[in-house]
Parts: sequence; structure tokens; C-alpha cells
Amino acid sequence: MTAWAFAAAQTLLFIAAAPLLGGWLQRVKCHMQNRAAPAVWQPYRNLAKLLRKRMLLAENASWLFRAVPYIVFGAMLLAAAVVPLITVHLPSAAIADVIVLVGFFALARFFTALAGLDIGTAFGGMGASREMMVSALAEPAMLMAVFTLSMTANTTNLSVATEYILKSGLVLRPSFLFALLALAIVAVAETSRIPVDNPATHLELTMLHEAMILEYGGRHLALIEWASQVKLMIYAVLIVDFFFPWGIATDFSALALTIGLVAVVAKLMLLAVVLVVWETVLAKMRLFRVPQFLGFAFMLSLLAMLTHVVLETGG
Amino acid sequence: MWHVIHQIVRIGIVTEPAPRVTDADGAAIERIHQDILDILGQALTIREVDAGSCNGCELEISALSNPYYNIEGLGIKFVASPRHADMLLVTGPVSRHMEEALRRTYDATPAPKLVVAVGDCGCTGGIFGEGYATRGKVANVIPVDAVVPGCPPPPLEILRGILGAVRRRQGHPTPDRT
Amino acid sequence: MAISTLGLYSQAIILFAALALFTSFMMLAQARMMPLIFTFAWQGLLLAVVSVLVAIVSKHPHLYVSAALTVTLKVIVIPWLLYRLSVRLNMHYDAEVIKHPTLLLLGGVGLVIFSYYVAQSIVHLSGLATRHTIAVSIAIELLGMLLMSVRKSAVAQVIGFMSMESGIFFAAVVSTYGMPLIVELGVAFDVLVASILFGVFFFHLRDSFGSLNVVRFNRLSEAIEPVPLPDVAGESTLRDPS
Amino acid sequence: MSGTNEIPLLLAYAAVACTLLSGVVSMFAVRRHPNFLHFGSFLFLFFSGAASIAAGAWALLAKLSLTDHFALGLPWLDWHVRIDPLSGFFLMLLGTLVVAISLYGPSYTREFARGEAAQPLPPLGVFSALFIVGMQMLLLADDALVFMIFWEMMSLSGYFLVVYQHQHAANRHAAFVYLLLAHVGALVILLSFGVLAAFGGGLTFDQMRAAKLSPLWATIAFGCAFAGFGTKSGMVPLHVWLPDAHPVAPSHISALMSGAMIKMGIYGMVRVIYDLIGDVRWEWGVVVLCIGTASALLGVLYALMQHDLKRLLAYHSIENIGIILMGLGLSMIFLGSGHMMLGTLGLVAALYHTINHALFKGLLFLGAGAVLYRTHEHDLDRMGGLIHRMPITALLFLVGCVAISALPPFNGFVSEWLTFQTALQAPALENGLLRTMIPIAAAMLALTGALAAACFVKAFGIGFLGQPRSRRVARAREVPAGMLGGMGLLATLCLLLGVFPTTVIEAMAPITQMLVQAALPSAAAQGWMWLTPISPQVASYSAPFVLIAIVAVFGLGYLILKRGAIAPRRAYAWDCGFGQLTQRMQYTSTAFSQPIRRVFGGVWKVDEQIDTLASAGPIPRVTSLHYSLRTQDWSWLKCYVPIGRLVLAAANRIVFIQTGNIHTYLKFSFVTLLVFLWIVS
Repeated sequence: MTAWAFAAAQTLLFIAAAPLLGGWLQRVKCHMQNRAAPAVWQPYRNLAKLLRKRMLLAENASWLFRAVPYIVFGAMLLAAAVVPLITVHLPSAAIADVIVLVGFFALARFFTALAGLDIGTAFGGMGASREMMVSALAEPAMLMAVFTLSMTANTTNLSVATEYILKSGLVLRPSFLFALLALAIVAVAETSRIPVDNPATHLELTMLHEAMILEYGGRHLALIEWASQVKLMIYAVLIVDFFFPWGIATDFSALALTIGLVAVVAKLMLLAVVLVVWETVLAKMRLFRVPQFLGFAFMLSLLAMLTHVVLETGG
Repeated sequence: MWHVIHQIVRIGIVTEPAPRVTDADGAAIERIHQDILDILGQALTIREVDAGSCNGCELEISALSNPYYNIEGLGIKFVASPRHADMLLVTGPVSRHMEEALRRTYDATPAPKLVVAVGDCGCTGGIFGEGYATRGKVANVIPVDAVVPGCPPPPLEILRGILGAVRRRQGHPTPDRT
Repeated sequence: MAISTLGLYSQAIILFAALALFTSFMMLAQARMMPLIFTFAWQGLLLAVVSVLVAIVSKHPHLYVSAALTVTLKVIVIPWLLYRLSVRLNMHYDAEVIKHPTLLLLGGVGLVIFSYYVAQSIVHLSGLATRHTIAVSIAIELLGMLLMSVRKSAVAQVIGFMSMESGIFFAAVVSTYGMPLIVELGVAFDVLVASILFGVFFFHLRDSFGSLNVVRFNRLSEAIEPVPLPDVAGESTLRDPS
Repeated sequence: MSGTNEIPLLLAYAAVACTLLSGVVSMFAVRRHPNFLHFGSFLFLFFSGAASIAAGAWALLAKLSLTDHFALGLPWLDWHVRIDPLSGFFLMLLGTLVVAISLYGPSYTREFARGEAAQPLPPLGVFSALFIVGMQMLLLADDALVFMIFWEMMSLSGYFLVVYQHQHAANRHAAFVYLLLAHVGALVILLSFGVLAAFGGGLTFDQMRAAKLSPLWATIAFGCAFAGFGTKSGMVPLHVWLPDAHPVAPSHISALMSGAMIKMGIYGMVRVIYDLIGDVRWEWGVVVLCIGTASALLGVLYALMQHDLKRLLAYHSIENIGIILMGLGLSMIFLGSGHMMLGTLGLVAALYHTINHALFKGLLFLGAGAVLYRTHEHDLDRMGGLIHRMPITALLFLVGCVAISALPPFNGFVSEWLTFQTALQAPALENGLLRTMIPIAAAMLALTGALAAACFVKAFGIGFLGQPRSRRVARAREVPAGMLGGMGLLATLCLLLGVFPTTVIEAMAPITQMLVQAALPSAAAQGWMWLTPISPQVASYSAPFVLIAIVAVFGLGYLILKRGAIAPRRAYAWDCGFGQLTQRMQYTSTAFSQPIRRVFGGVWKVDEQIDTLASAGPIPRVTSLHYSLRTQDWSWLKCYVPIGRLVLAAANRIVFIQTGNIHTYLKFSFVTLLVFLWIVS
């Protein structure tokens, strides 16, 4: 029962901390642009403001349009519940393994795209069409990468896999290197960041994700933005868990939990810096360069799987 | 890549501190920051509407988001859709072509919302005035909360205007007009 | 035997072998001249590192020599020659148009699988802990050949050829602790001479064809009438394929 | 016949009898008494469906395997009948769909009673009945003779149903292709049975089971069975009949065809390969896996290019058959290399996806039929906004879309998840090449799933959301309760099978016990809430939890955020201030799939043309702009057209024997006679 309590607490922490990661990202990015940054908790202010604004719906918005933000947020909440943040072997990790996690992302994306089409504006359709294209190409690469990891650990359960990698200590696995690169590319594409999409753009014609939610406002928008911050955090934590799990707590003792918390915070901050550097040195791609980009990611994940089978299992 | 990063490191933070033209203004700006924090949860989002301006004001407005004036550092950002916006920043003598568009944009913005008219054209109609092609000042089309005169007004003035609108709202919040 | 049971050096050998394979893929996908040459240099460096590691593991001092050879030739001399050539021929900003890059890469992956299949029959002959990297060396060879067969510009051809040679060298290192030193010296100098000759050829090609696009060589054929090429991809600008 | 054990068999007979009765009744449904069809016939169908569900469930859950035989047909060979867990499973599947259409049909078929789509009613009823009888009986068949007779009955009555609205030439052509391939398939199946019968020394399945085949002959039997049944289930490249035939039949029949008929192919495969041939070889598995992957990927890619709703759904049947075949292939590979448990897992995944596909594809076809019934539109580019006009239909159709896109917590996801889990056990294999290939197949499955999601975002988003694109759609009304009932039943089952997978898998245990003498002991090791196919350590999925969590978030969010909030204001859709948006400004289905069409360029034969008319004058202005796009399936052009040419060429070679002169023909038969006599002598 305490384990479940821990799981619930960790999930809440996850959800609550997600905007903070966004704020930190924003701060680092501002500094990379040689500008003074807003406070780290700026995202919370945005959410609070949006929650307080009066709702405004398009005339022909259907019940689906109003339901979607809750569905998206629910899916992200579930996804957050199964990812080990500061401690492994939580009972909640058994709810869904990594494939179901991808399923949750797909669920959220499916309904966001439908919401984009619901109003019947050109931008919504455009965003939906592009998002589905990009995700369709990103999903195989993502699954291939995680398959490599789960074949190594012989499990798709995130908590168990993390623990396995933690236990096996430092092993120079080329497959992990390639899987990391592939997963990074996929994460960039899925969380709609440069070079696939530009989260800060105002030009509808260059939008992917943003174009679908142009019609949302108020609490709906708040939920959707929060959900996307959670999604970003989930990808970040996944990368951290799989490739640098050191420091994560393996029992529920206070000390271990503290260490785990500190470790994950440090790792996420570092990861955010890397991401910002990446976004600073790269330029946004044309839409039809993205398939090649993701094709490269797929190639990387295939390579990861092959090196795993050829070199690491000694087949 | 290394070149870029090296340049970034070399330049460092360039954002200027809160403008200190006079103590009063400086104080005002400081205070206004407080107001933003109070009213709009310290996060203002702006949709810019060009109602037939000569783009002089747009140049100055876009200067707001560069690292020097860095409106982003105040928690204010420009957004792509009025659905996401709290404030409309309107420029130009509302030309007949843009009149309907301006109305619709105003209608599409959720309450509580502010309107700031920027530039002489926006405030008074400017040299165009009201004619067969223009409706003159923005207030003729939609209610305006604050005006920023000048042709074009410098970025700091625009910033003051934006913050001023927020401050004025604090006392007596006017109800949603639509 | 799983990787986690190996010693750190063996793990490192496997890691660098995989990275060398990855550089082959990079070369396959790389459309621009300069990065292509640099990637090739990186591959050489990785091979040198691998042979040093093998030398440490297997206590075969002569592998240090071949590692040094690799560094001097594949990391310094040949890339430098190619670089100077492409600067002199003023093609160092050229980019080829690669048709269907994703398909090409997946084809490369297919080659890796194939070489794994081939290597399966011979790995058991070697008793080394790192014998499974034989598959990787075969893959590097095949990828070099693929590079030669799909690219149009002559520089890419040369690099493909060189990386094939690297593959063979690599195979020798990981399977039998390297060839006899004399053989490696011979091969090394052959390669050096070859690269110089290539250089000479480039100039002649450019003089006689006005381009280094090997597709233009169909002019040499007497059978078919030389066709005006639809795309002058070899020396085309930074147009991207999509 | 005595004892309660016989009851399933009796129920099955009752089901067949009811179906026949429904056929008989519908004969009286002439123009003046349509109600004989609407009520009589469908009433009996309802009973038939219920009876076959009961029979199937009984046989499956009680692990019964009952045989019976009638002295029908030729004197020396009786008709053998048998019901066992496998046929019981498929009987349940069929029965469920029959019940659904018996609720749906009465209202739907009124469309044919009068109005623009009026048709003679008796044929519809009679052939539907024969169609269903064919399926029911071939499931009960216990010898090759009965099986083939009713297999043919199913195919032939299917032909008449496809060609029911025979006014359109397209339908006649579709029906012809269907008939042609159905017979080619039947022929190949016959060969397979022939091989088995030759070794078994008899036509009954028991003798075939007993047959000892050499690996070569076993492989031949497998090849024939796979090709034949594959034709019926529409695997690539034998699928060309399917996307033409399914859409043109009346929608409730399309539902039966996509939901049940092509599953009969799967049934045949499982029956012949696992049950009759017995010892499975992993090489077969590789073939099945490769063809399955190709079918899944090509099916969904072709589906993405369709803008005719029913055609799109038909292509998705090919995709899902591909997924089922992937499961079967994996299971064969594992069984062939001696991993019984994993082989069972693959088989369970395949069967699970079979019933899932039956449910959601039936649901989707019924939904498409509902749209057709109200709007007479089958082109997505002329629909739109139906969610406002037909909210319940939209909801049910959405359930189908979510389920077929393999999204949690619906049923499609569970079976794909099981397939993934099977593929992930590839490291257990000795053969290194398989270890590398199977994960790639899994990645292709992932690509298929993602593309399917894209395709159903298109189908639902363009069809039901946005603004209506044509007047008839704008005037649509909700469909009658009966049709909603039929769809609702299937939708509910989609959710239930998604939320309670452990129960379903345990119910399937008798099948795997019968076929491979193994089950999944650990599937519900942690209780009914946790699906743990291999072991709790390796993978687990708790669908009930997922559902509860989503509902909870929904409720909490609603309570917290909506409480005390002012009612939302309605305003114009944000049109960049342009002015009122028209329905012409929306994305069409063609536009939606354009990026994917561009990315996967070579897969289709695309001919795209834009005709612009420019007005004369100093500055030519474009006065009219016409865009037309036609994407074609390469397999038809690359496989079938050449075959057709070949046949024609051959015919031209031997055309000389057709002199038209009666004496020549007599000479021919005379010579033939002589030759035969000489041979027999």
C-alpha cells in the first residue's frame, strides 16, 4: 500500500514538476539568445492565467472538441504514472509497459488531431495531417529503439528495465549509443521542437503541433500545454532512465529517495542544456526534409538492434 | 557550431535593465511589472493586429522581442491566435478592408482582454484620418484601453503603453463587451 | 557470450567497431565533399583505436605499428590529399543529390544483416573474444562497395574504395590479430600510391570531361551515343533531394 | 443423440435451421410485403445468431468436441459434422455479427424497399441466408466434402450479394473478379485437401489428422492451403478482389464479409495447418510472417489514399488480415523451433485480433452504412460535420476508429500488444537471422499502427467533423434505434474485449489446448486486472486500470475546472479575420493524406493532373482550376494484367482449333474418345 502511495506521490510530483522543466528550458534558451530570462516558474503563471480566463469556443465546436483536452491530459497522466522518476520498482509501472506508453502518446495525438479537424479551419487540418505524418514515421523508430533496450533487459516493463541497466553497471554497449541517438531524434520530433517544429513560431504555415490547437483557449489550452510539457518531461526522463539511470532510488528509504531526487533533477537540468544547445545550432527543417531525418533515426535504431544481436549477444 | 556557441558566450546577456529615463518612469515601469504580476497572473500574451499600418509601428513592435528590449523577459509573449491572447496590439488607421478583420479578431479574443492602439494612426487616424478608405482611429471600431502615440513610437513607449493598459485595468475591470 | 561478461577492453573494441560501422553509414548518407572526407578520417581513427586495443588485449606489438600506419595514412595523409585535391579542383563545397537517401540507408542495413549471415559460418573458426566483429568488418567492406556503386562524384568513389580497404584491414585485425607486418606495409603503400594516382587522374578527368561526375564517362563508350545528362548531380549545388 | 453434451450441436443445427427459415420467409418479401424481409427474415437471423453464439460459447467453455454424421450426399460417404472449441470460437464470432446485423438490417434494408435505391427484396434475404448458412456449416464441417460444398455456397451467394445492386457496371466487374479469385482459391484449397486425403486415405478430417506426411508433401499441402485461404482472406498479392467487392455490397453484408467471411479464410488456415497437418515448420512461419507484414503495410498505405469510406475500410481489412497473419507466422516460427509457450502466445494474439477485427470492422461498416442510409454519400470529400447531425452514430463510429487504430484501452490495442510481445521474444530463437528479422517485422507493425491511426483520423475527422461539404450531408438525421442498437452492441463488445483481456485469453485456452496442447498459464498470474502474457517481470498491462484512470481524470478535471466557471461564449471560428469560413476551405481527405503520399511515393501508381483555364487578354487570369488525382494499386497492374495478357496470348495461339465447323468439333471429340480408350486399355 505504501508502494502505491509512493507511486501516486511520484506521479503528482511528475505532473507538478513538468512546467518547471519547461521554465528551465526557457531560461537556458533565453541565455543562449543573450537575453535576460523570465522567472523559472513562468510556465506556472501562464497556466494559472489560462485557467482563470473565460472560455471561448468556436460556433461549430462539437462535444469532441471539448472532451479532447481532458483525454489528452489523462493519457499523459497515465504515461507519467508508469515512468520511474526518482525510484524504481513502483507498482504503478505494472499498469503499462513501454509499448503501452507509446500507445498513450498515440491516443493523445489521435484526439489532438481530431480536435484540429473539428472546427473545419484549414490550419487545423494542416496541422493534423502533418502531425500524423511525422508521428507515423517517428513511431517505428521509437519502438525499434526501445525494443533494443527491452531485448537487452528482456523486459518491456520500464521499472524492471531501468533496474536491470542499473544493476549491470557500466557496460560499453554500442547498441545503447545508437538507441540513444535514435530516441533523441524521435523525442525532438514528437515534442515538436527544432529542427522538426518550432514551438515559438507565429507563422501558421510552418506549424505542426501548434496549428492543431489554434482554436483552443482558457482551461482547455492550459490542459493541452500542460500535457505537452508532461510529454517533454516523460521523454527526458525516459532517456535519463534508460541511459544514465545512476542515482535512482532502489528502495523507499528517505536517503535513497533524496539522492534519487537530486540525481534526476541534476540530470534533467543537464539534458535541458544539451537540448537547448542542439536547438540553437540547428535550423528548422523544411517539412519534407523531416522524413529523411526520421528515416535516419529509424536507421539508427535498426543499427542499434543489429549491433545488439550481432555484437552483444554473441549470436 | 562551435563558432556560434563561442559567439554566444563572447557576447553574453545584452538585455538592458529597466529603462530609467526619469525616476518616475522607471518607478512606473517597476510598478507596472507588479501590476502584470497581479492582474494577468504575470503572464501576458499579445496578438498583434496590423489594421492597415505602414509597418513603421510593426518594426518597432518587433524590436520589443529582440534581446535588448526583451519583452519575453517580462513574461509577455506574442502569440499566433487571438484565442491564446489577452491583449490586442492594434496599429494603423483602420482601413475598410481590415475593419471586419479587426472586429472578428476582437470577437475571437476571450475575456478579460485589453486593446492597445499603437502609433498616431491607431490613436487618432493620423494623416489618413477618417475617409472613404479608412475608419480612422482604432477606438472607432473596437473599445481601446490604452493608446501609444508616436509615429512610430519607440519600443520603450510601446512597452509603457502595454503595461499602462494593464495597470488601468486593475482599478475597475470592465466586463466582457461581447 | 554476452557483452557484459567481456573485459572492458573487449567491450571497447566492440564499441569502436560499431562506431566504425556507423561512420560507414554516415559516409553513405553524407552528400557534401568535406564532411565525407572528414568522416573517412574518423573511420580511420576508429580503426587505429581498435587495433591499438586489440594489441593491448592480445599482446601483439606489431599491431601498434599498423595502428600508427593507419593513423598516418587514413587519418592524416589521404584525407589531406583528398582535401587539397578537392580545394584545388574547387569542389569542396559540392554536394551530390542522393536519390532516396532513406532507402539507401535501409539497403545498407540489409547489407549488415547479410554480412552477419555470411559471418555466422566463419566466426566459429576464430577463437577470439571479439570474433563477432568480423561481421562488422565485412559490412564495412560491402558498404564501401555500395558507396562506390551509388555515388557519382569521383572523390566519393575513392573514399568508397579506401573504406573497403579499411574493412579488409579491420577484418584482419579482429580475426587473426592483423596480417603479417610486411603485408600491411605493402598494402599501406599501395593505398598511398593509389591515392596519389587518383589525384593525377582527377586532373586528367576534369580536363577531358570538364567534370568529375563519373556518369559522364559514358562518353567513353563507343556503343551508345553519349546522352546529355538529365541531372548534373555530380557537381550540382546544394539542392536537396526532396 | 442423447445427453446434455449434445446440446451445443443441437444449438448449432437450430442456428442453421433459423438461417434457412429466414431465407424462406424473405422469399415472400415481394414489393407489397417488404415486412417479410424487414421483420420475419431478420427475426430468424437474430435467433440464428443467438443460437450460434450459445453453441459456440458452450463448446468453447465446456471444451467439448462433438461429432455427428448424416447419410446425405453420395451413398458411401456421409456428411461428417463436428463442433469443437476452434469452430465454437468462430461460431461465436459469426453469431455476434449476425445478431448485430439482425438488429441493424430491418431499418437499413428499407432503403432497398423503395426510393432511389429500390431493388427486389427476396434475393437479398435468400442469398444473405445462404451466405450465412454456408459459413455456419463450413465451421461445422468435419470432412473435406462438406467443407468445400459450403465453402462454395458461401462464395457463390457472396457473388450474388456483391452484384445485388447490379445496375452499376463497376459492381458487376467487382463481382466478376471476386468470383474468379474465389474459384481459383477454392481450387487450390481442393488441391491441399487432395494431398491430405491421399496420405490420410479418406476425406474426413480425422483421417487427414492421422495422415503421416513427408516434409515435402506437408509443405505442399501448407502452400496450397495458405494460398487458397489467403485468397479468401485477402492477403497481398491476392487481395485485388476485396477492395472492389466489399464496398459495393449492401453495408450490413459488407460488415458480414469483412467481419466474418474473410475470417473463414483464417479459420481454414488454422484448421488445416495447425489441426490437420499438425507438426508446424518454422520455414512456413517465415513465409506467413513476410506476407503478413507486406499485407499489413500495403493494406494501410493503399487505404490511406482512398476517399470512398467503404473502400477505405475494405483496404483496412487487408491490413488487419496482415496483422493476424503476422501473429500466426510468429506462432509458427516459435512452434517450429520448439518454443510451445511463445507459439501459443502468437496463436492467441492472432485469434484475439481475428475476433477484434470482426467486431470493429463490422461496427465501422455498419457506421458507414448508417451514413450512406441518411446521406447516400460514400465519398469522404462530400461528408463532414456529421457529428452534429448524427451524434450517436458519430460516437459509435469513433469507438470503432479508436479500436482499429490500436489505441488503449480498446480491443485492437490488446491484440497488437500481444503480437509485439511475441515478436519481442525473438532472442529465444537459435537462428540469428530470425533474431534480426523479427524485430524489423515488429517495427513494420508499429509503422502500420501509426499509419492506421493517421488513416482513421482522416476517416473520422473528414467524414464526421468540420463543416458539411454537401447539402445532403447538411440535412442528415440520426438513424433509427435498431441500427444504433446493432452498432452499439459491437461498440460495447469492442470496449469489453479491450478492458477484460485476461478473461478472453483464458476463454481461448481450450483452443490452444486442442491445437498445440499448450496454454498461457501466466496470462492472469496477477489476477484478472493484470495481463501478463509471459511473466509479470517481462511485461504487464492493466486495461481496467487505464480505463478507470482516464475516466477519473475526466471526472475530476470536469469537477475542478468546470465548477463555478462561467459558461463558455460561442464565437466565430478563428479565420484570421478573413470572413466566414466556407466548407470549401477545409482540408479534404486527399489533402490530408498528401504528405504521406509524397513520403511513400513509389507505393502507388499516382497520376495527378491540374488543368488550369486562363482567360485570354493582356494579363491572362486563371478562370478555372481543376485538380484530379488517381492512385492505383500496383499489384493489379503488375501481377494480374500480365497474367491476363498471357492467357489471351495463349488463347490466340490455339484459336485455330475453333473453326466454327461442326464436323471439326465432332472429329475432336472422336479423337479424344479414341485417345482415352487407348489410355484405359
